[in-house]
Amino acid sequence: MAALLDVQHLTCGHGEAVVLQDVSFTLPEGRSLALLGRNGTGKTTLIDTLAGAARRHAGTITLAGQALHALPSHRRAAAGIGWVPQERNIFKSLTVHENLTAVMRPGPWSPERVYQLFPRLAERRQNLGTQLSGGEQQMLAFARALVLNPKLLLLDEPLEGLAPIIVEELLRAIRRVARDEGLPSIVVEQHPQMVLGVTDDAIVLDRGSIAYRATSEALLADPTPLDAWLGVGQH
Amino acid sequence: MNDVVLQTHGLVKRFGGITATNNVSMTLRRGARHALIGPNGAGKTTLINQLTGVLPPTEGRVELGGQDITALPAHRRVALGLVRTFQINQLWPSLTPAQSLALVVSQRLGRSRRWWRPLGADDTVLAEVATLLAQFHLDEQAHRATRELPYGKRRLLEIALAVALQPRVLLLDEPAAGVPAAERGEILATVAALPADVSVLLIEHDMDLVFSFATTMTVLVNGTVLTEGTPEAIAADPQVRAVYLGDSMAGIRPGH
Amino acid sequence: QADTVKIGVILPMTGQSASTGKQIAAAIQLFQAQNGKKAGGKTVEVLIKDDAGVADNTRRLAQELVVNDKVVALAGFGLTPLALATAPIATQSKTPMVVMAAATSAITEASPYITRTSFTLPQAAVAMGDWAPKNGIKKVVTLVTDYGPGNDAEKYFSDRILLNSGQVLEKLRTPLRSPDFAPVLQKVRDAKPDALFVFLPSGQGAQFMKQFGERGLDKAGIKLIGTGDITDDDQLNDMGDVALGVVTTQHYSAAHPSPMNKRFVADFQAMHKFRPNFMAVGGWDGMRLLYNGLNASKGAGNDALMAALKGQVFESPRGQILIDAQTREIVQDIYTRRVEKKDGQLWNVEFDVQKSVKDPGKTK
Amino acid sequence: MSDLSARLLAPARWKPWELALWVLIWAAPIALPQHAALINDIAITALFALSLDIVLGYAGIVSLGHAAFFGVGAYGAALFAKHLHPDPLLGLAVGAALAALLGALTSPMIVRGTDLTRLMVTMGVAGVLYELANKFDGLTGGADGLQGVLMGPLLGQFEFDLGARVASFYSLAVLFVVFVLVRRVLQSPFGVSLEALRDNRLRLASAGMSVQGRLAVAYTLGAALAGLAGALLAQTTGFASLDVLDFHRSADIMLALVIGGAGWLWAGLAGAIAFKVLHDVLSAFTAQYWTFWIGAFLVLLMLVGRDRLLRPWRWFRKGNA
Amino acid sequence: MLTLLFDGIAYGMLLFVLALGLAVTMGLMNFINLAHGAFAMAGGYVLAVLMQHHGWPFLACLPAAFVLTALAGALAERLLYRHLYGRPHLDQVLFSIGLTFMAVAAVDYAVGSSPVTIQTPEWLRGRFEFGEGAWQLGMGHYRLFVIAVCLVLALALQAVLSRTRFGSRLRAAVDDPRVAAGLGIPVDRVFLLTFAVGSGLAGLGGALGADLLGLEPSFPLKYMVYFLIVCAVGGTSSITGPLLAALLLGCADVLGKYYVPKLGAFIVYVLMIAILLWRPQGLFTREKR
Ligand SMILES: Nc1ncnc2c1ncn2[C@@H]1O[C@H](COP(=O)(O)OP(=O)(O)OP(=O)(O)O)[C@@H](O)[C@H]1O
Ligand SMILES: Nc1ncnc2c1ncn2[C@@H]1O[C@H](COP(=O)(O)OP(=O)(O)OP(=O)(O)O)[C@@H](O)[C@H]1O
Ligand SMILES: [Mg+2]
Ligand SMILES: [Mg+2]
Repeated sequence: MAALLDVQHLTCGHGEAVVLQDVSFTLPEGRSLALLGRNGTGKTTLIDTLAGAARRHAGTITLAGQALHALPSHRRAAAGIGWVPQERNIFKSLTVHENLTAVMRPGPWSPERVYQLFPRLAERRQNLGTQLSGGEQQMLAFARALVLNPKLLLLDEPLEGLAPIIVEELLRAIRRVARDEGLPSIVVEQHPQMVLGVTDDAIVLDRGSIAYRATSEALLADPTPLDAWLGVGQH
Repeated sequence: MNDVVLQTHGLVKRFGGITATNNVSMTLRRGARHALIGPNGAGKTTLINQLTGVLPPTEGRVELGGQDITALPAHRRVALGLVRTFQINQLWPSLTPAQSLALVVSQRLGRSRRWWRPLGADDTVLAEVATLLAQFHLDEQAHRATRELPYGKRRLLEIALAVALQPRVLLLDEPAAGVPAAERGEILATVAALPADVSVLLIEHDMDLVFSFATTMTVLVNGTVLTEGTPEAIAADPQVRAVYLGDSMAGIRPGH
Repeated sequence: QADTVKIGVILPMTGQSASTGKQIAAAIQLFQAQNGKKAGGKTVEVLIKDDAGVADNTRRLAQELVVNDKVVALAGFGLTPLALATAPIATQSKTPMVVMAAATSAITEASPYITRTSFTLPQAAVAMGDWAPKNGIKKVVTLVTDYGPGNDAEKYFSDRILLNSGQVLEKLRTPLRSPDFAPVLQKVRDAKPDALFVFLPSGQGAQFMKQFGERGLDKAGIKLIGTGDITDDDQLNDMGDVALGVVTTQHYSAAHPSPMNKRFVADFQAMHKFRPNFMAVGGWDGMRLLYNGLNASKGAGNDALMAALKGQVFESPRGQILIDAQTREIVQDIYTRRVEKKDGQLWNVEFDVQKSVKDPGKTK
Repeated sequence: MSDLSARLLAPARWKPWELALWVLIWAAPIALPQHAALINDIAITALFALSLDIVLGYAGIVSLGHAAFFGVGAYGAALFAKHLHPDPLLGLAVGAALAALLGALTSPMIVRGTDLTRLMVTMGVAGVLYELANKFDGLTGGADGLQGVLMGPLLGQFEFDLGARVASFYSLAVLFVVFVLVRRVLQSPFGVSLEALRDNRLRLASAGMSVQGRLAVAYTLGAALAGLAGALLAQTTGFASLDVLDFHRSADIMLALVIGGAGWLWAGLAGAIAFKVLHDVLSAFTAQYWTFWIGAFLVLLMLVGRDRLLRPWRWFRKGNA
Repeated sequence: MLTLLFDGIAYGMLLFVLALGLAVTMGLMNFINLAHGAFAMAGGYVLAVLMQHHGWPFLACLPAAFVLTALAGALAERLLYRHLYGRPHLDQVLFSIGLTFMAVAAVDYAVGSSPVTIQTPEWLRGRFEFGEGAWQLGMGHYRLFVIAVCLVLALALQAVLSRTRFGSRLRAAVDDPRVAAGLGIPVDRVFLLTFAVGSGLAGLGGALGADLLGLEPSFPLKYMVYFLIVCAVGGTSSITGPLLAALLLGCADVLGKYYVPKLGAFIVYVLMIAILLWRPQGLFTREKR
């Protein structure tokens, strides 16, 4: 199977500071990836580098055969990256609807279609971004990435601050989008159990490099290796 | 019923066509450990904003200790013991934690309008600040500008500032938001250690935390109170499961 | 050194009145180029300072010039308030002060050490108040800028008109910083006078003329008259044909037909590439006055110089002038002029004169 | 705990460089008597800038109409001297009191709205005062300025001299007293709460302090000090004109303050010195176009950043703070 | 009376076009550009120089004024302004004041400080007159022309901003440039274009207004206050806000000077303060829901 995303020897960080050192992985067509790791290990940095919002020092990023690392940030959306930043970053002076239309690109996902996915947003379509509740903003960020009609979704802690029932709904949506639409995701999460169920592979980051890889299935069946890397319960 | 400290009567808040709070009447008792849960956009933050005077309600009244405070400006409610924390940190980035706490403690003691004696020259204030810094593990960072603190410490300071006001009623809006799982317990532990007669209202989406903390729960849906009860009753309520909890309670045993 | 004397000149070189400063500075430069730097046996050094038209700057600069630079005389002063603010310093330090531009009548009364080589608005306004009724203008409206000189112009012109049994229909004032003349002009139009008498600080004239034409006031048969500030030689050429035929009274026109003036204008234009106006002549004569005074006082300052300034009579590009020994005020001829086109350029062509006009502000 | 106290009191202690600077400042009129008028001018500007610093730098209220208070102080002191009593110190108090009154009266106008609104409202108030002073020319002398203000001797002893020596000592003394006072106030809980106000108003209210109340007090205090500066100007020059209320005065003082780095106690002094000296040097060198260079300086300052350009000594402050 | 109203409208329209660019940079880009008047002045001088020294016809000079100032704006954005996006408002104010000072002094140096007069073409000099007495309406051709041009501009701009998504992309880029770029919005280009168009509009306004407002080096400082009043009173969230505010200001100014000339500039200030106290966000800002 051809690789959708190919990352080779990537070194990246913020400004002069290097956060990740020599990271390589590939994401085959049609498979989703869980990105796990403790606080501050560089998950967000990796996602941001893929989206062009953090600094790449060395290495290559290839998306569906196209050299992504050579493109400026705003061209990567056209190349097929759909990004949900960790802090949601809803455009505060735009309405919900404008948040979608400002960035949308032609393709199967129209604003109308994401409204069907999140009826709550449809009700709030004329509200300003900042007038949404925390959870609604999270939904909007996800919807906004969808209307880019990307080839790959980058989801940075998409479940934070959501009601349990919405969490379930969103997880189902991620799975459905991946299976039915063939739109895979890279999902960052602090709670592995939730996300392993909707992804195919998993990577654990630690101290600026990849510490552990496995299939999600295997980890779900036997989570003991995670304890070492995520260290839940310590402190 | 003199153990009711905070009470709302038919509170309504409309934003244009949206009714964010719809006829909410609820009570908070002295020493309560009360949780407010509900789906995203249910109106929890909006409710807190009305209780604390950040937003004026469209209709209805808020009473604190029997006194109608609906029209009182935010800072006057604080003087009456109604204190909150914010979902997103609201701190003074250029002050140090020690200065921030000293200022807040002077305020509580009614000395914040003093314009002649320096902030650090008041022994009563200093003693209290020292205690608070120790209690919230902020000793080491006490004299660094708040903007330079790590996130977790800033979150602790947010709560310390509220505690420094010695509230009678403390409203916590997602205090654990953005705090790593490992440190969430610590935050809740400090809150649990408050004097027994302080009433606490907690908003949180982390069900582990909510169920280990609360003795009473109110469920808000679409701006309306759906139900109220003990954690056991709420966890078992099929309606609450349908609109909020989903299947997530499968692994959680409420109560302690 | 003992063999130099310094003259402190304070002018607005920046800000709204910068053109005043520029004209006077240019004239001073010309004067020294023509007459050398010696007077009363000493080298004359001119120190030019910019007060940007702000009164406390003027005052502080004057103070410094007197105390630190030990100037024998102060000169310049673009606007009335600037001169008034400095008056106490002249008195206190007994330093003669030559006003080269500001034109409110009362200035010379503010200190016994002040004299003037420009003009006073009453001089010009009264002349117009005499000329107009004789020439078929019975009903007038006045329009002046609302500050000292404007008030002088309004008062002396209207009094004179009434004396000559004319009629003042309305007295209009515009703020010093007025962006649009449309409303006042409309008011003039509605009042239907025979003529509109105008005083505006030089600089606003061009714009005013244009709007005057545009609003069709000339076609409605309203004549435009005023003091010479509105047809300032500095800008006259930019005003275009609306200015043609405007009658004004003033003490100086660059078109004054004396040989001395012809040479003055030619030299000035050769040196500076622009036409001198009444400000320039005030500056030039001011220097002449000081040079003569220093020659008489043998380079001494203070009371000796002041005494030497009083009562001087000499030929200026504008005609003969006298410094009244009693009032220290200038006495000069006031001309009535009409704007005409000669060789493709606009000029204020003189056609009538009142000889030796004293300041009417002092004679009452 | 004594350590805690010491750390909290650290900013209240006079640093050696502060004392050294004051010694230098006091030495200035003695060492440079020929520049006494300029020193007087700088001291007044510094006081004016300091008053704006409280409003803008500490309370965070953008004001383009601070000249209103300066002007009221100036006219107040001048008229008081002309019609009631020539004593300078009395006049000073009158000027400051009138300005404070105006500040208190207008403070409700600046507690609401955005930066732009405040900018415009403050400017509007100054504009209205300007027009009023212009209209009531019977009292103020209108555009020609208020003449004939004769000041009595300072403390009954020292006549204001033409060389401005008495004036410069007088203004410096007032500046010094105000500086010490403000310095002290800024260390108090009230002063720290002003800093907190600028940082985060929501938190200030949530800690039980009235945002509006504090804004109003800070604004009034700033107004009073601006009135003091205005009164000094009127007294030391024996003159007041519309210019004290003019827009450019508000704008200039803001430039001076920001050059000095608003929100810092020495900003007013540093800015006033920099601005005035820059002005004097530049206009001596190119009288007509000095504004070009001050403009270029501002542009550069903003592009490069004030800290790197102007306050090298701040680089070392991190270490001992 | 009607004539006055007409004059007020013409004056207001002119203020509107002059302030429009400022409203755009301020409202959409959240940048307070006090050097805006300098671009307007540049437009005026382009017109003057082209007409007087190169004999261009008036109508050809207007687009030239737009294009040249837009280019100047683009250049300034690239070299200078972009470094100040996202900085505190105070910094922006001082920076742009500095630029204004430089522009004023530079123009003074280059062409002298005396006002420049524009000779409008013959066909714009006349005047229509209707009616009699108090209801007489006199319309200067030039003012009529100004009104027409400004109206067309306002409508065109309104259409561009509401029909296209350029407006929302611009605001997104201002809100969060990093994320906007990550979501495919070419932030740099959007800013550049906006700034250039804003400056160009100022230039066009300056060229149109040179005749009515007078053109001299101190133009930017003299009218800055008026531009700011228009933006503050109208609010900057829409185009109609500044338009109505400018019309209000123009009419109040003209009528005020006619009927109560003693109060002069007083009226404008008092009106502004009153409005801002009543609606601190501006008269025509949609109330935030
Ligand atoms: N803008 C920045 N500038 C400098 N350093 C940064 C910046 N953002 C993050 N860092 C540093 O980079 C490291 C990795 O941060 P990153 O946000 O990628 O971690 P993360 O794994 O996403 O953590 P979290 O679980 O808290 O989201 C951290 O040490 C952090 O302090
Ligand atoms: N200023 C506002 N204008 C319009 N609608 C608003 C405003 N603030 C909140 N709302 C709406 O009111 C509803 C309640 O919002 P609120 O923030 O109280 O929810 P919440 O219960 O705190 O949700 P979450 O758990 O996601 O934080 C939301 O649907 C939101 O869109
Ligand atoms: Mg992260
Ligand atoms: Mg919430």
